[in-house]
Amino acid sequence: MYSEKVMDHVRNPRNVGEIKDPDGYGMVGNPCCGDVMEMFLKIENNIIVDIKFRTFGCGAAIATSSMVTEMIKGKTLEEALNVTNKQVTKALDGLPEQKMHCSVLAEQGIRAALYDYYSKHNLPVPEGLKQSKTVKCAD
Amino acid sequence: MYSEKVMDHVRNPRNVGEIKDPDGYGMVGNPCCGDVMEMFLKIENNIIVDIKFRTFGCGAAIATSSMVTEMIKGKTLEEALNVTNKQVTKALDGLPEQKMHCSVLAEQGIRAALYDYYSKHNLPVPEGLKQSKTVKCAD
Amino acid sequence: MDFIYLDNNATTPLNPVVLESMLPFLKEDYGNASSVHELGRRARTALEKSRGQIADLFNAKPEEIIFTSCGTESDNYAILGTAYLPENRHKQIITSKIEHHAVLHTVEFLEKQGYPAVYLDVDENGIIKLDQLEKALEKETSLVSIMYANNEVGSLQPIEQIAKMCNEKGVKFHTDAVQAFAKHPVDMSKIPIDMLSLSAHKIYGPKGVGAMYIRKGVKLFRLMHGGHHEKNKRPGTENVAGIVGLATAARRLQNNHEEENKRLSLLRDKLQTALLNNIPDCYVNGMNAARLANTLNIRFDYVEGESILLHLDMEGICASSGSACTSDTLEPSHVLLAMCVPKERAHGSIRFSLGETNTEEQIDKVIDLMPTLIKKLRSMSPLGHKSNK
Amino acid sequence: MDFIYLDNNATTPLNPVVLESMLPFLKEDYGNASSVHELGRRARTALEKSRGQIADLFNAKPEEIIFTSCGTESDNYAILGTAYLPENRHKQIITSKIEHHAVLHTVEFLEKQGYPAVYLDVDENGIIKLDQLEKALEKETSLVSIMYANNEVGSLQPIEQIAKMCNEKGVKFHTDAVQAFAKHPVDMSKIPIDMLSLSAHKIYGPKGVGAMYIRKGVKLFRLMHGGHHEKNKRPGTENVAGIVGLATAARRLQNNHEEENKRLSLLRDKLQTALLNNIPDCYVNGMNAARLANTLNIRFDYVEGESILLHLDMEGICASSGSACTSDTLEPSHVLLAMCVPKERAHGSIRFSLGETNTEEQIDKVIDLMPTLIKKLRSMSPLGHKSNK
Ligand SMILES: Cc1ncc(COP(=O)(O)O)c(C=O)c1O
Ligand SMILES: Cc1ncc(COP(=O)(O)O)c(C=O)c1O
Repeated sequence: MYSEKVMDHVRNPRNVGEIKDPDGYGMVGNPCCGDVMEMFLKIENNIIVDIKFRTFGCGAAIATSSMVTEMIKGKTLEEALNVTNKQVTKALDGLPEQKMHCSVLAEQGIRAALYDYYSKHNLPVPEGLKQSKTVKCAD
Repeated sequence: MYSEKVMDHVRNPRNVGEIKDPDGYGMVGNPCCGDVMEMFLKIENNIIVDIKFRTFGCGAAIATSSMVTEMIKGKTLEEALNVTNKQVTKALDGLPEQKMHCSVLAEQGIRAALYDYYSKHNLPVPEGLKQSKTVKCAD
Repeated sequence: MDFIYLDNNATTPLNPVVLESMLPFLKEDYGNASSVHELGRRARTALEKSRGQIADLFNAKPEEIIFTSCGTESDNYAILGTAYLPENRHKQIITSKIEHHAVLHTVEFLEKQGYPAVYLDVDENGIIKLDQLEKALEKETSLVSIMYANNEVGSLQPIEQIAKMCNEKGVKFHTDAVQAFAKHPVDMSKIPIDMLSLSAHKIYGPKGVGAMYIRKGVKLFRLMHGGHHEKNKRPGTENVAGIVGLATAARRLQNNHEEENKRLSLLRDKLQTALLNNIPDCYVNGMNAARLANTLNIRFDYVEGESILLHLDMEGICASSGSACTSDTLEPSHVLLAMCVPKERAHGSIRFSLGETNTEEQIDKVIDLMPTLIKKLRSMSPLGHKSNK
Repeated sequence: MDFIYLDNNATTPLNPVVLESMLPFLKEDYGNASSVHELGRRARTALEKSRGQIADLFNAKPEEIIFTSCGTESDNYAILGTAYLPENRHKQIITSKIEHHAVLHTVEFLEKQGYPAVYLDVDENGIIKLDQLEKALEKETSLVSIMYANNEVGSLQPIEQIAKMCNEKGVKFHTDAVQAFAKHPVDMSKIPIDMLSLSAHKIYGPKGVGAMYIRKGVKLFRLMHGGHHEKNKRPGTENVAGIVGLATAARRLQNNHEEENKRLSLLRDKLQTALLNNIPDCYVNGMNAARLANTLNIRFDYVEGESILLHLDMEGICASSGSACTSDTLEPSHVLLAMCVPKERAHGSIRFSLGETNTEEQIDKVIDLMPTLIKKLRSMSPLGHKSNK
């Protein structure tokens, strides 16, 4: 079902944890769907110098979160904004069809954290960036 | 599918062949149905002293014909008339359901040959005995 | 790697004795059971012997057993075959909310075709509510289909009572006994079940073969058309090796079911107690139900099921998650939701289903491992602890 | 006893190499292909590899192959699945008079449900008449189902032409290729077949597993409901061992089909010539048809087929009769009747169907035996000779 790369990230997720006083923070997903992701960014001189994530989610959620943090660590904010879920999936050697929605979450998490950074620092928010929200479970 | 007894009669059919100038002769069945049987009787003092059959038919047809000749050889005509297809089937340790119709042919063959005997010798034909006929194939 | 296989409700290892019984029919006795020659007769003999053996286990007649390709086909045939009878067109069908998809999706399909359908609720232990059934039966009904034992939580339904309620109303009763067959023997001379589905691969038999009990006199509209196989009820060249394997597996298990159920429930209870004691915020789904001896469905707050599974997998431990993780939906298990487990908790549920290959050492290893594993995953989770942003 | 097995169109021996390929999945790799753990992934990998292998043989895409439980199920799914689509309700279906019952009875069933059905005639060689098809296609038609090769006489139908005729009219075309698969390769990129049925046990694979080719974009109404297996088209836990066996068997045979077809047709022709030369009043059914290399259907006047079979059986020779001898009717083979063989002669027909286990010595033994056997049976027969009463 999962590629070797995915399983490697599930086994050893990179950059897992939290950053105290992050410069950017985002939380996306919905616990009812079994998918919540938190993204913590440390930003210096327009560069993502540190990044951490936490996730409540399946193997695909863990692997895409982990992979996306690897892909944008050390990158400029603009570069980070250009990372798509497709690129993340490709870097993982693909995901099963029914797990493709998980890869969207990683992209959304990054964008939510960047939105947080731009708006907290009173910077102009790039077009298309919106504040993302986790939905509460309403059973 | 077939019992050991049936297979034994198929392998070694008893009383197969014909009797020249038989005292009673019957032919029943229908070649279109893959089932034709001839029965030859030699009768002395109301007793079936010899009996032969020929058959164009399946394993069940062969076995029931063979078995019925064994059962009535040496019997009186009244005894022979009382032999039913059920008894023949039972003596063969049963037949597959879809082959039960074949056992009817053996009984009919005997009865046709007996009818022939009674009528040829101007004897009163026992009740229920009718002349049986083979049907020609009309495709 | 030596696996610790705790996913026996998904499928079981083929027992070596069962395989042994199949091999002649995968080797020298390869005939088609419809052929008249010796090789055909050998196949036929084996087929009918197997049928008799299964019938005996139910105290039923051989002609009441037909062989199918799996539990799903049996379920479909029972339900569609009853509903499509001209006299049953558009009559109500009753089932439960916790059926396997083979039943649930079939009834949902019929509902779309215009058949009124009732999906009975279950209580928090996964047992259907008989008073609801009673009430639903007031409307003219062609079929009630209630599973014998649930595959996810193991809850055993009050089949005898259901059967009798249906029988009194003259309503046909089908039970999907795929998980219970040979583990909970059924005497058909005592319980008025009309149809029962079973599958070989849940009882240490091969995949791709199932069977149905169809009580004498119960009519079914054909699902498939073709040769005159299986009393004219199921066409297709019979899977002789598979059927022999099914019969061997069924006899083996049923003959030994009391002992094995006892052994399994001891192991299962040991696992259950240890996990409940050693891991905070963890709960057994269907804790107080009469349950299959081998099944433990347990939920761990703040973590997601599949991620637990994958981490167990890295240790060679095979289990399954309560959620339908291979389906296209994001919905958690319909069974757990019907038991009123909140959605986010349903997502954190794991099913351990034990089987004859499991040993106490294996269970001890799982007991050892789980607390650390859950702790690790919880530390990765945004839920359940306040993060200091 | 060493058998001389000449009933390969009924079913084939499981090839040892095929069995070998199945064994891992009957032993240590027993996982359910839907499970996320390692054992599940191994099953999934094997399953998808098999799918790809079968697809390759057709020059098709893996997602165009689904696995079923047998040829009969594939036939039913193709026909019912097409006919039941809302847009196809009560549209005409075209098939032939010589189809296997899995097709014929399915179409007859639909006819009873109000679907106009056309059963194309065949000539005396068992080949359908294309001008009749042309004409039938003038009426609005949802599906044409014509078999690739006939199982009783071996006649090969002009599939490519049929496919193109249907395609031009926008009518779906299904072919039952159970007897031809892997013996007569089909390139789906060249021939517009929409659906194709196949079965493992006719190509030295296991019983109880089949497959279907369904061209991308071709829709089918579901035959069964349940889990999301097989691209949501066929529910039920996959028979992994069986599917692996099917793929192995198919590859083996197709890779070697030219050589093996040649070998078989030499043997078959030797048998045919010898019987025709040595036995009076005997005729080959479908003598001048393009035929499967392995099939000889031959009739002997004045004797009944089953009695020949039973006598062959006593010598360890396994063959089959043209007539549907296990059915409840007295009707001889519908195929021979469609070929205008007179009824009583149809009853005297025997099918020898050769296979990879047959040797020239075996054929010689049959050639030796048959004349005496037929003579014996003819001497017992009331037909064909004047008796002196
Ligand atoms: C031409 C043809 N179609 C369909 C079938 C049915 O296949 P199965 O026995 O796998 O259901 C057979 C053989 O039985 C066949 O020869
Ligand atoms: C309760 C229940 N019913 C039906 C099925 C379907 O059985 P099969 O996989 O043999 O089609 C299963 C298992 O998959 C099951 O657990």
